[in-house]
Amino acid sequence: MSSTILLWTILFPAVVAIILFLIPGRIKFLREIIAVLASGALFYLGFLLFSQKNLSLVSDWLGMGINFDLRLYHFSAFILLALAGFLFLICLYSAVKMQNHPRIREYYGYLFLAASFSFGAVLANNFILLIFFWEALLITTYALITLGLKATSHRTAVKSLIIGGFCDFSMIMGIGLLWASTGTLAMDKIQVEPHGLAAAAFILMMIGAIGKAGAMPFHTWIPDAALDAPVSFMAFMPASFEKLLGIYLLARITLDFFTLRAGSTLAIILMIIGAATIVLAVFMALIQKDFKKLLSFHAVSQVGYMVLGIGTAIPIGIAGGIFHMINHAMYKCGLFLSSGSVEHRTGTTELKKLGGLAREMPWTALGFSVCALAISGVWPLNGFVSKEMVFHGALETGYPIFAIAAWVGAIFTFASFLKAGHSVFFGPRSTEIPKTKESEAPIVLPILILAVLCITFGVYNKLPLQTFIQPILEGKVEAGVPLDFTSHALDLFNPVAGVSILCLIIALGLHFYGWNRGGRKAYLASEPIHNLPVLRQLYDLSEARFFDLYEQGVKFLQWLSKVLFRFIDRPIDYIYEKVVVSIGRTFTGLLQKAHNGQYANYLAWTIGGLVAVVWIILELLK
Amino acid sequence: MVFSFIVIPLLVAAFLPLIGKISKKLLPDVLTNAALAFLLFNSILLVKPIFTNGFIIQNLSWLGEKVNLQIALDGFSLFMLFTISLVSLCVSLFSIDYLEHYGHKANFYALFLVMIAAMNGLVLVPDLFSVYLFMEVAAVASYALVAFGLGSDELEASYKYLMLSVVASAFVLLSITVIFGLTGNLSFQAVAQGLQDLNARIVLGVCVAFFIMGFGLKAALIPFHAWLPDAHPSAPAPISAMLSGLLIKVSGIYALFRILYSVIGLSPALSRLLMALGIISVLVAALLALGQKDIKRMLAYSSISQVGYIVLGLALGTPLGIAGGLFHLFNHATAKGLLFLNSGSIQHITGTRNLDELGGLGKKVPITSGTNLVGALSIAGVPPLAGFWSKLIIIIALVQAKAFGYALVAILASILTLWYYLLIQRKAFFGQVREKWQQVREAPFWMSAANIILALICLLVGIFFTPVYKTWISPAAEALARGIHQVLMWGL
Amino acid sequence: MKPETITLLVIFIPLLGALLVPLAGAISFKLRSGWSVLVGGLTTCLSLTLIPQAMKGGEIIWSKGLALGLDLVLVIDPLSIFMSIISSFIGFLIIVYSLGYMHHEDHQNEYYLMVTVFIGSMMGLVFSGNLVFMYLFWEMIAIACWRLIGFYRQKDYVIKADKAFLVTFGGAVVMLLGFILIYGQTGTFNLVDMRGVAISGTAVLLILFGMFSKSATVPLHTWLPDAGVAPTTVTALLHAAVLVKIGVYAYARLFLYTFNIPADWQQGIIILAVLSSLIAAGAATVENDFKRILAYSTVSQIGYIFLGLSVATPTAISGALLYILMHGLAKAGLFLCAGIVIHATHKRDIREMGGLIKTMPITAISFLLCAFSVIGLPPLGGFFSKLLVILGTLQADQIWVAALALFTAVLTMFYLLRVFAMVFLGELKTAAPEKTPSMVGVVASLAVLSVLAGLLVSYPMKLVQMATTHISWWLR
Amino acid sequence: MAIQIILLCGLIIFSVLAILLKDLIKAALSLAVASLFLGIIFFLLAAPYAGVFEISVVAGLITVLFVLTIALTKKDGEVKESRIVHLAFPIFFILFIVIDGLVMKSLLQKIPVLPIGPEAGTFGEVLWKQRTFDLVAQIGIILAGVLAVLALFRKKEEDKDE
Repeated sequence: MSSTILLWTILFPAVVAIILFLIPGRIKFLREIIAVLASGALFYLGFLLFSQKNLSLVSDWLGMGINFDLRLYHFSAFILLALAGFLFLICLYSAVKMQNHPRIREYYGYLFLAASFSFGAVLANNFILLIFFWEALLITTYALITLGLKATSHRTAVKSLIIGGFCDFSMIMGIGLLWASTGTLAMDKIQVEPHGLAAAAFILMMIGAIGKAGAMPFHTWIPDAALDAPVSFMAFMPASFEKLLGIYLLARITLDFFTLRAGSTLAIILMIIGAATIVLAVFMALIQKDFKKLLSFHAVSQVGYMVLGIGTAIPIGIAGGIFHMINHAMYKCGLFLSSGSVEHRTGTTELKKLGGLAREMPWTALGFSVCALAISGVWPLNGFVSKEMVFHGALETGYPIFAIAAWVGAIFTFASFLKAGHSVFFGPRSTEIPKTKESEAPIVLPILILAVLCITFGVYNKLPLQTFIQPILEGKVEAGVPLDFTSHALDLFNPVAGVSILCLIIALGLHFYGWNRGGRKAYLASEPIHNLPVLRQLYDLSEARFFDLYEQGVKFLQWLSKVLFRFIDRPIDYIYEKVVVSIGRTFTGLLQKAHNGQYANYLAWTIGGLVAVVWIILELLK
Repeated sequence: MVFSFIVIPLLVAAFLPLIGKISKKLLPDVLTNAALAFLLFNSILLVKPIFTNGFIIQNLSWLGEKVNLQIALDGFSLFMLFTISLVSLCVSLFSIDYLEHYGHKANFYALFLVMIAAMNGLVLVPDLFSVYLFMEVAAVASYALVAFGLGSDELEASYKYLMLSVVASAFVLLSITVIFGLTGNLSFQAVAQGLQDLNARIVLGVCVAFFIMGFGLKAALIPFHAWLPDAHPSAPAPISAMLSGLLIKVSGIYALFRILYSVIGLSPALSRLLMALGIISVLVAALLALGQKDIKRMLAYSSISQVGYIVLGLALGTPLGIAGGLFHLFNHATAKGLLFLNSGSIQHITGTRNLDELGGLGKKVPITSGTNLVGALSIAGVPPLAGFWSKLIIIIALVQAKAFGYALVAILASILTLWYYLLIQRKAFFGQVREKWQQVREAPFWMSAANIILALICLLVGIFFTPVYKTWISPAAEALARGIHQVLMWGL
Repeated sequence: MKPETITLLVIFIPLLGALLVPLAGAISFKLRSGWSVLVGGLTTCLSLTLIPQAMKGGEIIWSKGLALGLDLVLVIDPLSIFMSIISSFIGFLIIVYSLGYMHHEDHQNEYYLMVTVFIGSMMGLVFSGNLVFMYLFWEMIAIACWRLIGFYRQKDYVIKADKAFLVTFGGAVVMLLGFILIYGQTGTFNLVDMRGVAISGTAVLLILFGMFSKSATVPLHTWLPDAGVAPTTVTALLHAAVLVKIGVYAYARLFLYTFNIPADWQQGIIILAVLSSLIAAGAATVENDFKRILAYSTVSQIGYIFLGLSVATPTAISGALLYILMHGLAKAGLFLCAGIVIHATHKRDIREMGGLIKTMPITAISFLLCAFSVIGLPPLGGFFSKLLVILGTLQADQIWVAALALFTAVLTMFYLLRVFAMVFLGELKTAAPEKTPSMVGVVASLAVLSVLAGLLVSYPMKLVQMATTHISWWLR
Repeated sequence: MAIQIILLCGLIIFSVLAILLKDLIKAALSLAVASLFLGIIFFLLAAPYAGVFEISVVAGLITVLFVLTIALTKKDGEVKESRIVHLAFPIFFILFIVIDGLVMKSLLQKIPVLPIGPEAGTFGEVLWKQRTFDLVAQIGIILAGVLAVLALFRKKEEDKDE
């Protein structure tokens, strides 16, 4: 297969995007058909490329070592395949869900553009090319969020753009430092020890990666977007594409570009970020009253596991992190899609209004349940496997605190999904919504496919672990370390798994306690925790966006701008407007006063001048 | 041929009052302009002989007997003659329409021609006392011309002018007398020769000081400038143009530097003193101009400032400095002539010269506005107009002579210059038309024509500065740079 | 035709053609418009024909001796060709846009006269290889700008015009003094003869006054926001495309291409550039006047260009040169969008606008794309320029400077999106339809060009690379 | 000697008056007197040429003209008819002619000015043989003076015409 196929992998979705953009809004079905077919073709292409393994394409681009350099190898092929798969599912789903959206033309256009950029980012083998595609995704993200058509959509879109921009600019800085220190931009040629400037480069690039993945503190636009953006966007971007890309890059950073040692400062920083993300986000998720928002906080929380796993820098942890990435993409995508399905039929996602939909929407409920259990890490689903690997990895680093944090996360994850599932699909049928029925097949089908995948990846974890994950780590870890993680993947009988299961039981207990306390209303199940003394205040502050770095950052920017404007720019202008003019006026005024029209005065000057001239000349002659 | 520069205007002037009885307007207009056009033509014809010979000496014989009527023409004088003829022709063209409401054109033209004859004479004579005499002739004519409007302001200004001018003349005369006493001669060549052999530095120094004061007053160098801001604005616009454009240069700068360079010889000490005077004038007058409300007063102060530049260049004494000073003299003559004529147009159009009352004329009187812009930018030294090149040359010369401080002040003053010219532009032309001036119409034909000619000169000299420089400036500068050798080789 | 002939034509067609504009205007309205467009178009086409010469990489020196060594020297090399293409092209687009925008204004003769003089002088400046002629064209541009800024003749407008003229003229004459200092040192004004000459810090400082005042860099920048009173076409020409690039171009031509400047000064310029960028971005965040925001944004972006040139690594230089192109396209687009909005709503305060995306979608989208380009988001052109500048800065070990520059980029994002949100989104406050096809067409084509310039960046990049290698060759 | 001192004192006093007086007419008159003294001093100091010039041009003609014009004109430019003017004009005019005539006569007849030079002779000789050119200038001055009179008095004539 010619290596130009790589170029076409990127160009094809872009061309499709343009075609879809050009199809007039009035023509029905054509757009959906093209989209589904094209994404199907891409999915097929993904398989094709995955079977190819190694391809590379280099051509001149900007000069100075900035080449148009694409490289397909195992890892990128895997991510590419996953991306194409999710694109296909989203297209399928959107065919019905977004059918009547007023800006449907743009929607598909942006979708495929985003796909194109993502493929580019995955295939890039030159940092500049990478950042080109990487940052370009910001625009599609921005545009897709505005398609939510809510009053606050644009605000959220700007938020995502600025946060993303900040992260990407950090990454540019990191790349720049890396380039300055190594002298090359080819991604497969760089491998440095993270010391000194390189450590700074590591952190900066890491910010770029985890920022894309949505780890704390760069997550705050995601919960907002959950309400303001189309739900299919949530399934598409924060749930799947961005996680895949962000963790892909994080893995590349820690495995390829830098040699991250287990237990080193940088690794610990990464783990702290992971652990903090898990715990803080899950606490936020727990108390949410909106289905989509709850899911969005989980989308943040789960990133913590991936970051934590990769941060352990221990093969099993890394593998767990990467595996968790793909697992998370599947079940979170499924969860968002099922929330979309509920929204599609009922028009709302508020937990309070929903209830007992399982009978009317059985397939959605089924899909949701499987995915929810997977995310909670219930045996034998995929979430269980990857989380166990992360726990193992975290424990092996010798800092059990991180494992504990991860377990705390597991407790509340399950608790919140119990709450969500209980409120939406089970329990008594809500009276606030009219009778409804199951969504159309194109909506349900993707959910079910994802649910099935969750089960498959859990039960037959050998398949993903051996075909996808293991080759990534080959050659990247010290010799002799076992790379077969399947042995204890579904092992229930070890202390780690025991603790995990204990966590699930605690979660169950918490839920039912809260449910009872809340007058048997499932959506109030989290209230006991919400109302705990200190937590309550923290929750309130966080509702007021006190902890939102973006809000604080914006305030800082506004403050800084005012300072710059009032204390630097205006004073400079004052010099031109007032100081210069008034100095001129003063001198002129003084001189003008001297010219009072008196002849005697004038004559005096003349004579005085003469005397001075004579005196000077005589002085000079001496 | 050279003699015609003095005789023709004098003759015409003598007969004009009589002719004025016959024809009040047409004949005086035609005669004056024809005479001046002839002079201009004449001066252009003289370029070639000067180029080949370097100088021309002419003695007039009368009835076969050689009378002691001698004139000397070199590059410097020719340059001045050309400038005088050019600007005065434009001024007289302008006067055709402008003088309509003053009346008595014949008288006006007669005085005007006397003044020109005197200036031409001053430029041509190789004799100290004759210089003084012609200076006085020009001055007398100018006193009357300043007061030509007969308003009380005009008379007061003219009186002040006269009173200060007389002081200057007295000192010039005194100095000439002393030099005569020292050398026993008055012709440039003999005096130059005589002074070389003489060791009387102190006395000579005082003489030079008197010259500086006397001619400096004529040239309106600060602190001898006070008469100018009253006199120049009071005169009718064409006369303001003549005074600012030519008279201060001829009877001030030409006389001073001709004597200093060609007769006495410029010592470094003197050069420093004059440069200091020049730079003070540049700066102080620029600041003064900034505060003026009356267009012509502002222009008058601007003249002082620009004379400062000219003196700065000439006093520097390097060939480049002299060239720059002379070039600026020419450019200032044309541009300031233009601006004063232009102020006349404004007064003709609106009846006022007060900047605060004017506004937005640009749309109504495009020619006046456009030509004013050209003149202003030229004086301010904005390329590609002529004034830019001369200022550039002066500043280059200053930097080459390591006079960085002077260069810096000269540069900064040119910002001030632009500032006050922009004030004129803004308040008079470049803005919204005031209700009051909705009905105004463009100045009459000849006024506009004179403006356009001068504006074109400013522009074209800027664009084709090389030929102008080579034809006019460079021979003049060489003549001055040769110092006293220039007059010694005349062989009178 | 030989490149020399083309260059002379490129300079003199607009300069002499300008003189015919008022005459054409006296005959008929249409003739004048046609003539202006013809002159602009011809200039652009001719400068485009110089591309092969640029790709050859060498340089051609053409000179004509004049008095006092003030020779007219033309340097035809990739850098000058690059600049001339950008300037003439954007100038041309702006003439076309003006056909609609200026349709009902008074003084159109003067307007087109000044615009063509502007373009011609710009061409002259770009190609001149003599300091004095550089200054000459520099000031001719200042005159044109002055008339154009005060075009509407309101009292305060004219005051602003005067301010702009005075500040730039003041800076320029001080720069002239610097030139003359160099002349005192070398005895020539001819840049070709002065290559590699080390000049003193004083001369650098004096020359910087000129560059900074023309390119509106802190602390000589405040005239630029004030100049926003001009017709929008003019501000586009002034702020975006051409005028403010003059100082930058002069920097490249003088300090990179010709002279050796002391290292301390270079460091000083770097810091000033990045601070200028930051301060202006701050001011842009605070302002509420549509055009003032954009003007401050220009000041901020110019800071990047100066940064790129002053760190003087090949990456940074090519980034800066690319920046000239990308910023020219995008900022012209932004200003012209602002023009359409202001023309339609008769308001300038963004707080009084809103929801205009509903009535003028093409303008809104064009604005957004151009804004993205200015922010530096791929795949738009602005991304590459900003990226290369910052990477180049890092290569020169200016880590904190680069960090500050990136921080400014975040601020840029913030204020441009704020403008977009306040003008085009939210509640519709003043319904106003989009304007004439020529205006919207130009805006849209600038937006599309910004996108294309990003996607096909390798083509302009080749030219930039030629220029950079040319410059870098002299550096060594 | 005493005469000279008196003259010098007079010169200074009147000069100062000319400078200090705010009334222009009085100032001009003082100037005329001062110039007169100066001319006489020149004359006594054997510098008759300068003396003539001073008296004829500065003290005489021009000052008188100015006194008259100033006197004729009020601030608003209207013509002011007063007795003093009628008296002053003839007086000053006659005075001027007398003094000028006397001085010229004595100069032309007996004073050997410009003693240095090959052909020392009477003033007339010098004037005609050596300094011919100055004659042209003198003609010019007289012409200028006459024309100035014509110009500055035209307003009066106009008023009479009306």
